[in-house]
Amino acid sequence: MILTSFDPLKKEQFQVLDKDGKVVNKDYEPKIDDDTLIHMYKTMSLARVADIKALQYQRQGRMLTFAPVQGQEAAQIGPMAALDKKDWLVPAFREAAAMLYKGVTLEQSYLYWYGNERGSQFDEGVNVLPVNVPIGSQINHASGVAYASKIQKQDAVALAYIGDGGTSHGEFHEGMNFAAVYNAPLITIVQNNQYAISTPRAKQTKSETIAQKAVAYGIPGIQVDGNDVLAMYAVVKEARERALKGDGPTLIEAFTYRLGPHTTSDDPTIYRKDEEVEEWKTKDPLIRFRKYLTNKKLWNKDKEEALQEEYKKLVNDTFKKVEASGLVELDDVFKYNYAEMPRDLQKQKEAYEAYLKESEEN
Amino acid sequence: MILTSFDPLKKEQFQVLDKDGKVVNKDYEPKIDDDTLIHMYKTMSLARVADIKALQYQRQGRMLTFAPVQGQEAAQIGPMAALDKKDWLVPAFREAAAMLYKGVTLEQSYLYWYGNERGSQFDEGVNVLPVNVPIGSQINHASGVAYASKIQKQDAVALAYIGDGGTSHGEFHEGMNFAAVYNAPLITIVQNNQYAISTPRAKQTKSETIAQKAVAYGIPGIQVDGNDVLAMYAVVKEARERALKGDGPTLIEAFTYRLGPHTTSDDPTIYRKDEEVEEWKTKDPLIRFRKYLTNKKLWNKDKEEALQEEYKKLVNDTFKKVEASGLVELDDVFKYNYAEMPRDLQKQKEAYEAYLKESEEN
Amino acid sequence: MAELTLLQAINKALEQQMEKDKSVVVFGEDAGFEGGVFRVTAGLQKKFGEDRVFDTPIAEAAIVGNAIGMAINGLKPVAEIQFSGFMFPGYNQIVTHAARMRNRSRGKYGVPMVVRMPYGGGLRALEHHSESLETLFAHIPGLKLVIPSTPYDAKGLMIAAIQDPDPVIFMEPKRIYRAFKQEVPDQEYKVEIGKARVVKKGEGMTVVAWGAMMRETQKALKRLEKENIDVELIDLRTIAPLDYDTVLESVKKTGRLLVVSEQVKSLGIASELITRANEEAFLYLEAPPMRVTGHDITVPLPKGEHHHMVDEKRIAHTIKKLANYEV
Amino acid sequence: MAELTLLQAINKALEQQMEKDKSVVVFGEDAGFEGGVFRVTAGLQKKFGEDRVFDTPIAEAAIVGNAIGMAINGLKPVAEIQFSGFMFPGYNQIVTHAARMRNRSRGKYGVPMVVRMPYGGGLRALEHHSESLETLFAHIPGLKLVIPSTPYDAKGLMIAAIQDPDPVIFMEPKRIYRAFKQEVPDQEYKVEIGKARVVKKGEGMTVVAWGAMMRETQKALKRLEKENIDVELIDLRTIAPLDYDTVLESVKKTGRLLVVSEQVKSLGIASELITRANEEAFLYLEAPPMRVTGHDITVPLPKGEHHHMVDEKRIAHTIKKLANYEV
Ligand SMILES: Cc1ncc(C[n+]2csc(CCOP(=O)(O)OP(=O)(O)O)c2C)c(N)n1
Ligand SMILES: Cc1ncc(C[n+]2csc(CCOP(=O)(O)OP(=O)(O)O)c2C)c(N)n1
Ligand SMILES: [Mg+2]
Ligand SMILES: [Mg+2]
Repeated sequence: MILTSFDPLKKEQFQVLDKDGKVVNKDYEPKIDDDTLIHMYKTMSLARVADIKALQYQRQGRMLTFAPVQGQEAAQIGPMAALDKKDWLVPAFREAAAMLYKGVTLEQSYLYWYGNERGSQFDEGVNVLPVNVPIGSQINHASGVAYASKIQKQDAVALAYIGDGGTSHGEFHEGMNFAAVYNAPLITIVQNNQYAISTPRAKQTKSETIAQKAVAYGIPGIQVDGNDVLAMYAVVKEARERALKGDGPTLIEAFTYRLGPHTTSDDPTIYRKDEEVEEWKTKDPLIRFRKYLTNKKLWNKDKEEALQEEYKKLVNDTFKKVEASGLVELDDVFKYNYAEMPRDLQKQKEAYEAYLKESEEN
Repeated sequence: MILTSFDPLKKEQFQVLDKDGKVVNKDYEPKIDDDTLIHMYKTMSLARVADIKALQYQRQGRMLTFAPVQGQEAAQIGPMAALDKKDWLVPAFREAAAMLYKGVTLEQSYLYWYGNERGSQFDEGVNVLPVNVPIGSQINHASGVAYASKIQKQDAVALAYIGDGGTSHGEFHEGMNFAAVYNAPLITIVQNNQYAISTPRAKQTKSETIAQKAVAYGIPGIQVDGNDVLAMYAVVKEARERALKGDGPTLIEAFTYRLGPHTTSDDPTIYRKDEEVEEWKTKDPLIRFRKYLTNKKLWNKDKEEALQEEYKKLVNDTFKKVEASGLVELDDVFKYNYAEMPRDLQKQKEAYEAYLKESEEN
Repeated sequence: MAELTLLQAINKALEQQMEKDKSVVVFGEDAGFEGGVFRVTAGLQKKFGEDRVFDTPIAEAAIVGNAIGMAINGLKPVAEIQFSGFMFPGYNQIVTHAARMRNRSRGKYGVPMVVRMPYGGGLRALEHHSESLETLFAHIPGLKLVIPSTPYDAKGLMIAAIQDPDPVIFMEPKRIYRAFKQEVPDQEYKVEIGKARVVKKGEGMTVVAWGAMMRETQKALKRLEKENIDVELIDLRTIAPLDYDTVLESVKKTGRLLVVSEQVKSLGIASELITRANEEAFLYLEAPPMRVTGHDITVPLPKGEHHHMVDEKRIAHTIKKLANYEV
Repeated sequence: MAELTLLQAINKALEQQMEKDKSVVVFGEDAGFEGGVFRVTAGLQKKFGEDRVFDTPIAEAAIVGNAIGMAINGLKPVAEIQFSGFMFPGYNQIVTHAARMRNRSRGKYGVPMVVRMPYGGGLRALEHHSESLETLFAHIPGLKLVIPSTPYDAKGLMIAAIQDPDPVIFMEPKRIYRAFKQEVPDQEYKVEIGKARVVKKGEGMTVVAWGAMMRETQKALKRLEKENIDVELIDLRTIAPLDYDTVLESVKKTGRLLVVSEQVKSLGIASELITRANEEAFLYLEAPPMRVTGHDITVPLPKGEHHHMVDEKRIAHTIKKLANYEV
């Protein structure tokens, strides 16, 4: 049992791969088939390329504000690989990588950040909730989804993400406590990327780890090396089993780092030092995982080059498509406020259309 | 140090007096002068009489809904006696005893529950906030009061009360976390009286103790026998010193029991057994403290009888005065919404007065 | 048919829907074991078990937020907020999520949930127990808001609310929870959300009310029986989406509009109704539309509440004033 | 005098008041070290230290609730909510405490605090970053709400807000944070809370706007320059308590009222203004009062926002319509 072996109150952190991709904790190395390992790596890579490209587009004025994932790919892909298709992902707003793995298309993802609600109209059977902007509130949704899953015997869990900053929010507390009381099959991953915008982790809470906050809810809490995709996979696998057995939620602190800016409107040089970023670059989750796969002979330089080429093209093509989608139609902004449009809203729409027509004619 | 000697994670509870009034923990018996001891006991007794009487008045249809304190007097008087006059009391809604000790008059207290805001217009220099109905929110006020005290170097703490149920609220979490980050001189006492209206403690949270929730904020947490007025005194004394030294907040769980109904609209027989109540009656904080004082030769039967007579009369006279106060004047409900009445509100008031005059004439 | 109070009618509606539809779940602070502080959900836990009827921790954001999650994953939650004045900690969930999830996901995720809350004054209650917060819901696109004034409507609206694909705020005028009984059909029936009811036809003036104010207004009309004022009385029943058609048609006929509401004065439902009367019936108005409301003050504690409460006397007074208005 | 943007004017007001009055403290998410995501509080921490200017955890109830506690205990907090759409978790504190503490304690405890929040659309921002939530504050007795539309007013109103004995919500139209500069006096001065400003005298029609809509309205008037419509333009500046006298006096003179607002349609400030015009100037009205507002929909994400945003074209269109209205 991983969850009982690493006590956050003793500042223990769970790791499988060190930063050179060496297995340091053989006992806990998860058994993952090769295809899945490669799929995990590829999705991490795609997320990374999409991220870097989006930043370029944004700097060119072609993309709106978005929240980069860079550096946190392992904390997102490990857990997703440990889930079943019918499990739910309940993201905060920095989980583009996790969403990709769970079936949100790159086009949808880009479309969302491009400013179009269609980007959250996920495909049938993709159990992912839309990007959640109001911090903390998604924990309650996840708890509710999990509870519903439990009493309807769906044999599925809900996995929610939140940031280190988000744990200060009352909704985090209420959601975790609620889920714990009713043993809802919830897994909450705190991506502790050391900052909430400019606010460092130490100004967010006085607790030495985020994981120890689990004590308040009478549930297991564990700190994991969030840049270690195998550790993240293994711990979620175990938390999922617990949850499905009816033992309730688990709190997982993924100790990681946001390599990029908070969003594209943010200038991180104001509040953090280059050396700090450089230091964390050496712990890059992609490099580490690539080394592991290379050691396993599942990956090599040629494959890497080909993959990079393929993804650059894919990302470019996708973004062009998104760009070509243009503006949102008038119908769309009225139609989805209710299942059926109320008569007064219908009249508002007609009045506005009449105005548009009239003002066009003049 | 009491705070470091009783670990809630090991289910340790701090006690000085056992239920027979015997000192079981000599090391921690606080040194309190005789006058203060007697004043503490008297205030507990007054609170008890006022409570029982108010219940009678309410059953006679003369008093409105109120929240009885019975059984929780020690958890309120011990802490108050450990405070300084300039320290702040930030109550929830079941702290009539604590408020009495801190200088709110019985008349004010009754007037409040009688339905008149004047009951919260405390005297100059009485550092007590009004009864707080929205659960949890007072913790943030207390944190703010404490922070203000700290940066203005007032050398005072804020002591907030909350119920076991209240700890589930997001505002509890946010307030505790905020105060901890900034080492605000805050003491939070959770009166764990085992129920939130009909909801038992076990349905409120899965954590084994409330005290352990302190771990989430990186602050000390301790469970105390809440029916032991000396233990409550001692622990608050120590928490206060910590706070004034700049070490930040403390979370104290007072393990106690509400002997009466939640409020006078509540019927506790629906959700709890007589035996349970009877069992807790043997732990009555007043009896225990009286035995202690009697052992110390500070109290005896005659004094007790005289006191009961005196308080019954005092309470009766006070309530009669409150009853005679009648309705609130029209001026009062308009005048205090702003420091200066806005012109439109002034006009609303005048219009209403004109209507009253007119309708009287007809 | 049985004679039921408004409170019992809601209880019956819940019981019936829970029986019929396994996905209906009921929860809130003290709503499970003891059946709520007003006993609206009494008996349900015993009948349907603890999975479907349960007590929650004191955490309104969790109550609403969990309901949203449940609704997204196949349940039809009916969540109780103990008093409307305690909905504020859950308001974030109501506004930023319940109201928006369908639009946000372009139809992928609806939130078919009901949030029940007793509201309104007149019960000599503690602070925060007497407010009328309609505006805070009706102002938010994506929400529905219904308020019954009779046992019959209470049952029919609750059934409609539970079956509605969108989030419905169900405000219960607790002052009339047990004030009177009415014959209520035993079987399932719905009162359409979004339809006002013309309680009494008339030609001289349109009077609009809802919730507990319906009763006060009816008492006022009784008082005025001999005054020969031909009032058309409308019970809104749904506050959002509001049935402007019924109201404005009436105003066009009568030329006079009075709105009775126990909200504070400014920015109440009355102000939107009066504005609509202006926008769409200006040329029909024979007098300025009027309103009887509370004042723009904090609802006073019981010993001062009468200064704020709208009562039949004040309503009657204003009806007369409006009837006598001449340009 | 210096040429300042609206944003800089607020920054200057804060700096000046902090210098003058040691009890003024400033805090919010990222408001300390980096000076806020918009940099409104930039430079203050360096100048006044970490005790008086600081970052908070992400917890809006704590931000507002702590401000209330501080205000009660001798400080004058100026708290920042990062975007108005994130005020909801703090709304409980604003409504149930800030607005009521003075009344609750019959004058013993005032809450002299300011809650700042950038608001409004037009910046192509993420969800919840573009709402106009005036109603949610103006509907609550006990609160004040101010919204500047110029750098001059921004500084004067902020100083007045900080010195006000009651809680003031200070909504900042972020769309015009840096849109233009204006000469702003270096010394301390106040713009009275509760006073609207007649920006331009006129006889033909009263147009009321505030915040970022002032600029759109002025552009619309520019467009209509040759049309010979004699508009009296009023900038509300304070939304609560609202200066009805100035507006209604104008309406009595012009007989026509147009309210421009980027709120959703129903239950906006416009609806209360129109209702008041009815109640108090009915016989002066030569046309139905009109409003230009958003629709009753969730504010769309950037690629659809233009459908909802009020722009100069739509304002101009409605001004013409109102001018041409004949009974
Ligand atoms: C309720 C709420 N308050 C404020 C914000 C503004 N905001 C957006 S992201 C952010 C910081 C989040 O930090 P963290 O939770 O650590 O997540 P990270 O950005 O590091 O992934 C803030 C304050 C928000 N979105 N919601
Ligand atoms: C935010 C909020 N939600 C609900 C209520 C209604 N309510 C009043 S007291 C109470 C139970 C409180 O339980 P606890 O915190 O244990 O305190 P106790 O009554 O036991 O002293 C509830 C739910 C409230 N006052 N505030
Ligand atoms: Mg972070
Ligand atoms: Mg309790």
